[in-house]
Amino acid sequence: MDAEETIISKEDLERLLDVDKLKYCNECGICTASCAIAELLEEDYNPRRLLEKIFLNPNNVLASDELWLCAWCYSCYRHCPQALKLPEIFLFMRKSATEHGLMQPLEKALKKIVENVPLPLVTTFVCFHPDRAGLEMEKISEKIERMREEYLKKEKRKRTVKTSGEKIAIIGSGPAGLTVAYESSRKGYGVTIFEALSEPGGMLGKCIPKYRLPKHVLTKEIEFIKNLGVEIRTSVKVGKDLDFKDLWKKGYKAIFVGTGVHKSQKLKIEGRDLKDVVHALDFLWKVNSDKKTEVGRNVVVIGGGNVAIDAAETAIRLGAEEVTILYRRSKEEMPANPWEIKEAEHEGVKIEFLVAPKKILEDNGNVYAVECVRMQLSELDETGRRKPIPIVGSEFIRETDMIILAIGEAPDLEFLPKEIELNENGTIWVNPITMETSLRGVFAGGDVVTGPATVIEAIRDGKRVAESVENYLKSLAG
Amino acid sequence: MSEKQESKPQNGGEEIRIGVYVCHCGLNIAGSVDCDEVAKFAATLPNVVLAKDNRYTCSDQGQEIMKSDIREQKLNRVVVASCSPRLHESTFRKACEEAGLNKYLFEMANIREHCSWVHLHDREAATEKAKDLVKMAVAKVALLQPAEEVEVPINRKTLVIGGGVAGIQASLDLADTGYKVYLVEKEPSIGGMMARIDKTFPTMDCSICILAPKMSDVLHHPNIELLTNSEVVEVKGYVGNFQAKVLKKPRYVTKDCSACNDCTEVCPIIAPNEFDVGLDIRHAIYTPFAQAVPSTYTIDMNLCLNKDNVIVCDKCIKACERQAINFEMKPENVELEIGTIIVAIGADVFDPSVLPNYGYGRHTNVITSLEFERLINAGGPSGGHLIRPSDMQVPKRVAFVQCVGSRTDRNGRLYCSNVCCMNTIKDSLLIKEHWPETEIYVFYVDIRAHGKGFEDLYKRARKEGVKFIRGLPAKILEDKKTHNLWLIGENTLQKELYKMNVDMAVLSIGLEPRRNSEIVQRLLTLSRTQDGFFMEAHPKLRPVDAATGGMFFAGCAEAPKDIKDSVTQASAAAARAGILMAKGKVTVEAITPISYPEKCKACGLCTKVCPYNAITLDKELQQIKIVEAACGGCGTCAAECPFGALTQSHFTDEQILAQIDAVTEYDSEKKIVAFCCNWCAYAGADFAGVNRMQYPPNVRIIRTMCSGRVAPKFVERAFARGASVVLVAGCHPGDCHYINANNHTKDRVERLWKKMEQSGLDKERLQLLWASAAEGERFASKIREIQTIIKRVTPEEIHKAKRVFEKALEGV
Amino acid sequence: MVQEVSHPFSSYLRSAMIPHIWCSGCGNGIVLNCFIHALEELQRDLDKLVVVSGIGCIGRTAGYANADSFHTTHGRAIAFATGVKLANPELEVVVISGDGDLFAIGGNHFIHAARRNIGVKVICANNFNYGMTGGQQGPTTPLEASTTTTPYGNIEHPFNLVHLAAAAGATYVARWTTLHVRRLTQSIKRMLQKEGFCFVEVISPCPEIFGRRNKMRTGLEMMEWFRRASSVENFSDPSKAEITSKRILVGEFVNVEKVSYERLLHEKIGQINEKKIVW
Amino acid sequence: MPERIRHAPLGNKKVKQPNAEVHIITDQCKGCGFCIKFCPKKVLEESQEINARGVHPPKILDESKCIICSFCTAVCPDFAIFVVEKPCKEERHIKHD
Repeated sequence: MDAEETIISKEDLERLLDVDKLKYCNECGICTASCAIAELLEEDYNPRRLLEKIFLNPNNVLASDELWLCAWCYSCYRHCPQALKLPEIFLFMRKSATEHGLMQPLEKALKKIVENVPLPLVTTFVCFHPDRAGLEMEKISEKIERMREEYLKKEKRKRTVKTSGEKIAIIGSGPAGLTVAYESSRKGYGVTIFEALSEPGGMLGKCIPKYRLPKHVLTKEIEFIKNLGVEIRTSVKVGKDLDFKDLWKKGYKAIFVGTGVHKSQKLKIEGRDLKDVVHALDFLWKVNSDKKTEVGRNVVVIGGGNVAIDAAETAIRLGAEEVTILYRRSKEEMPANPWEIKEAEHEGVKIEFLVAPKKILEDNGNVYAVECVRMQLSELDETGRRKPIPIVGSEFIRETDMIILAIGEAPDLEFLPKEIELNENGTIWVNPITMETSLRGVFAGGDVVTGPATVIEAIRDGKRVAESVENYLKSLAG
Repeated sequence: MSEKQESKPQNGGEEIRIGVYVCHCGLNIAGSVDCDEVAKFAATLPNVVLAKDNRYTCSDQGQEIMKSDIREQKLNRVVVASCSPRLHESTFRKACEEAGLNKYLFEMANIREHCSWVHLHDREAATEKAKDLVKMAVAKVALLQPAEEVEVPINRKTLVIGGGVAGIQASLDLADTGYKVYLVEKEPSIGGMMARIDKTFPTMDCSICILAPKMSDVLHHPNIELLTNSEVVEVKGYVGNFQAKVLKKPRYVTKDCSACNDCTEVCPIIAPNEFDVGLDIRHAIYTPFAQAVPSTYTIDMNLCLNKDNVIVCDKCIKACERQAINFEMKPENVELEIGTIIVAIGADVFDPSVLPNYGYGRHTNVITSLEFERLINAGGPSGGHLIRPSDMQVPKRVAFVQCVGSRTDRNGRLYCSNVCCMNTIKDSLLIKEHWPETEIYVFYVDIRAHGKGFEDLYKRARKEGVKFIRGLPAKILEDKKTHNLWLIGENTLQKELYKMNVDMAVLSIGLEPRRNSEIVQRLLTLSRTQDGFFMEAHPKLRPVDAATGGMFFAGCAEAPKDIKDSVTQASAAAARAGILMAKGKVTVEAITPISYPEKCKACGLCTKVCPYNAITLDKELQQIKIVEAACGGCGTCAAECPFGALTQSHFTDEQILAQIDAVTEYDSEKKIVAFCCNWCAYAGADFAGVNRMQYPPNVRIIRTMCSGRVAPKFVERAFARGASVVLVAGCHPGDCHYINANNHTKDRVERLWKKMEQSGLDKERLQLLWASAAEGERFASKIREIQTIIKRVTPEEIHKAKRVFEKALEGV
Repeated sequence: MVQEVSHPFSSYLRSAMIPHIWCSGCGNGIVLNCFIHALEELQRDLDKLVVVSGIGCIGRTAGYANADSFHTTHGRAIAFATGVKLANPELEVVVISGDGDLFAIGGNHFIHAARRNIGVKVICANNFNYGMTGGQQGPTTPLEASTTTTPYGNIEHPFNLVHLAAAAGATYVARWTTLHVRRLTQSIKRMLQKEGFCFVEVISPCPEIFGRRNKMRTGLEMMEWFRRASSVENFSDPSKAEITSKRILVGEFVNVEKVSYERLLHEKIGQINEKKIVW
Repeated sequence: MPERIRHAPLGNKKVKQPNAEVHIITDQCKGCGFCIKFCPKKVLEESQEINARGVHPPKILDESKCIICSFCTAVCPDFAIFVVEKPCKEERHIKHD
């Protein structure tokens, strides 16, 4: 487009830059280095460069497909020394582009996603979010399917896959596992996914609410992977039904562990075992598996991560009259993505900061209230966040009839052989470059390595693993 | 307004002849104020016999014009409308004196910081405001009285707080000049941060080798009294006449100690040595480092077993041949009489364990630059062998990460810490010197090599093969088995992601204000800038003076700086303190209270509010007595007196009321009458000007020394004259430059609020603001915020307030 | 299990007499311990040492120390010691006795020995009452303290022993509690190296007899009181060193040099024998 | 010095640490508890056993913590406890707690 033509006014831009402190950017590159998309699409996407372009001439950026490649994981914001909210700057630009009908760049971006990002359908829904710029998702998903067909046809023509015959076992069918399967099977390896649940998809199916990811989208994606020749064996729990030794014996040359985080952490307060106190993951799972789920009228969600937000929004959609999130630190420290918080607040979820539960009060086994205490923030701790300390004497009682606990999830790794080393927080330690665990031939990725994170980060891990597995198998072959 | 009003003879029949000078200040003022018009307007004001505008009133030429006008035109009052009186009042006062006019017959109108600079884009409004400011000054100056200043003798002794290189240099300079110096250091030894560093940049001198002789000079200088293990706990008095209390904590080892180390060898208690940042150990009886001054050992009572007066373990006592160990030592309170104070408390280093991505504290081989200094130092825990903590091996690949805790808005500091770039370059060369094969990577955002010889050193490092990579790592990951590290980031010049494998990573940590600077600030009633360092009186013209008279800054207390700058500043501070003391006396500004005994009812209220106990009540004579030398000049007594029996010289009720009347003469319903204390709020408004923070032009500032001077009747008068909003602004509670005088401000404003509420007035129309000298933005945004209040104040409201407060219109 | 290694002080004690008869929590054992410790550090020859004691619990010290010793009649320890010292000034004569023995019935002997500056070293274990005879009020019982003879609280002003000793002319005066074992040992050492009359007061717990009447049932509780109340100040004014429940001032009070009585006496005898002095 | 210490001391330093042997003459003890209470390193604790004199003598809780200050020896009224230093075979690496 014409560079002279001004679409974004100087005032708009200044407001944007000032609000988000763009003037403080030193171009240290930390945003790019922590961005999953910048790794998946290194040639095409670099948030730092994009930001710089906006700074220099925002109008030029509107015509760029780069604008549509941010996956909303907020990893850049979390790492940025100036706490710049890049995704929100990009959203502002996307909206401007949509308003002016500049859709050509989006087409280009989708093409790049289809060609380079595994699970393009799912990621477009839960990560790239063209809907937030006011676009219709159904049309876009049709477009993606068409593009993928074309692309595969073209690719088939280009190269003939040489089947090496080696087999890879994948434990867990979440986004990380599906990515490894997708990539490895395209490289010509035999892939089997072992899934403990009856449905494949991991967190995608289990916990991401349907209003974020419609079921048919996930089904399509999984069908597609199956069509690539991947075998998915559901209801098989490694550690119970078979173990690592069996896998080696069956001829699998490499194993990928992508079991995610499913163990809800326990809240150490009185009353946590009451029947109206549920864990967020269980709650979301129940809702997602179409079981009839009753919610209270006045629901309290405890926690501050994305899961807490999802649970709160789901509760509202199920008809709860009042949903309040209690978080023990302030908005600054909240691990949920700022945009998700904004959306939840928009949907009517109330968030109370600097409040921690002390005791759940019951009446005949029914929850009727939670005793809370107000917190204040003291100095920074090792997580870089300010530590909350209770304010003595600030206890108060908040009435509620249902409590959803979302205070963090941890992996359940009892099935692993002893040789695999873990980190202090219970996740699997891997070589950050090769994603190999301390046991040769065993790789890991996704939440089971990083702790609770986003879909795109799991996919990034999966892609890294697929490459490492290939290198590893080649080295085995000599 | 255009008609010349008739001059009325005042002040005992003397004819008032005012000269007004409107300064262009180049384009600084003239750029947004029509100075010519202001001068023309000034000429129409009562008693003004002459009004001129000129380019630079403060220039020699400008001053000469003023002087000859005073002589030839027989001016007996002068107004200069230019910059802040905090900058040039003394210049013009001196010019007046030289022309034979008493300097207290001069007044300034601040049309630069408070007008042209903050209303850059509204020439018309800025000009109107400038006129008002001149009118206020003219109204005040007509009522000014000549005054003589009291001279007070000065103590020719200096207290230097902090025994780092800055404190050492300042002490030596003053002591060599011939003044007595008390050097107070809270650690057992002087030396500070410089004693811990291995080499200094850019010359690569051995740090302790050049510092140790200075430390020893301090110890042996006949004019220096060294107080280590000591802390200043109280400072009273005023410039030239401070009284300080120093708490000298016991060492439990007497001066007989010969530093033979026999005691340390037998001491069974070990703990990490703070001097070596915990990389080495020390005993409960110890000396922090070999060259410590004084060399006398110290027993750390937090560690020693002999608590509560009971000697449990007597190993050191038995080992000490010279019987220098004395557990009966008690803390001592030392009282000092001093004339000047030099603050050289230095800086702290940033603690990077709050940055989870860098894994400091979790990954063994991630160390800070300070830890590196101790590792590479021959006197350090590894004897100068650069080893990595995990396996004691010499690392082959070392990464330096710059800007850790600096230039960040999150978990760190916004400013550049000034020394880290060069420090890293120096460190990289030190490695290259001993282990030339080592691969060194420096991850940076900008290399700031601005000083003399710095660029050469940078080039040398590049020549030696140190690799500089632009782009900071987003995270540092550790290999569990080898404890090697991966640095993951973007090379922002190549626009490529890197994954660098190294043996050790050094985090180049920034400098922070001392964690106890708040205490020091309160103790000495200083100001701090937003970054937390102490604020100088003027960044260009008085860079080492504190705003409080008789106090000076040296070294990192004022801002992060390297050794050379610290030493330079220390010598400057010593010179400034020396100048003050050489005069032998200080003049106390003639702003002390004036009493009218005939009105005094001997109620004693003034004695209660005086922060200096300078007013006493003689119950028998039913009279008050004012001790002028003890008076700090806040004027809170004058504000408190319900009978008008007290007023403050140079800030009399009449003068302030005249200013209020001048502001409210017309368009009062659109204006804000603001009372600002000289030290914080007025200076904060100046700061807003210097930084060109724009705010609406309808505020008129009346300067008082302290917000405690603002009597309720001033506020009432402003409302009675139809002012829309009144703002009272002072220092933050606890930061008052007159101990606690601003507590009374709060009480008075609260009383007024109550009265307004009871009378059905909108109490929001009286605003109270606490703003420090550094909080220009706070001041500016307050003025912006007040606009919404003004919008909702109806003419009826204004009228109602006029009625409620009409009593205040009576003459005084 | 480890009995083959013997206690380092066992050679200073008469093994047949040990264990001693003092109660659990009594401070007398600590006084003896510190005394022996000082002897050991000074490497003193036990054959040149005479321990003299009077009547009272602490009087048994004379029997426990493996040196030549006298267990004398009530109050007369200093009188016997004077005799020994004058007869053979080469001997180190140490009186270890109680507050009742030394300052009630023996008060006169004490002040005159101090006045004369006879080279006898006196260690007084002060337990504030007559412990052996059942806990009667004595010359050091603090005001308001409860004893068997003052069940409603003592109304007699007690002696301030360090003030008394200093006023009477002792060349070395110190006071410690049994908690201050290190400083006590050092004080005894210093005393043993001095020439004239020296006095060390040791505040000693008597939990069974004195403590239990004054809300301190065990030795530990009394030691805790010492820890709480004591403050160390060397060379402070002994006249201000009264003991109260709130404050026990400890430290060295006097350390001066003065020629001893026995030296002057023997010089005088020598001069007479050499006929330098004639009537 | 105001920095917070985050690194353990380097392991290259060896420090002579006392190697104590605490001897308790059990039957001589009268159970006053002074040694247990006043031990600065809390090496001792009261035992459950009853000795010949009918009291609970002290027993060793953690001999390695003993630094041989010998305060127990000095404060024992009954000459029932003493400490000797074992010949030190090797210098121990320092540990930072």
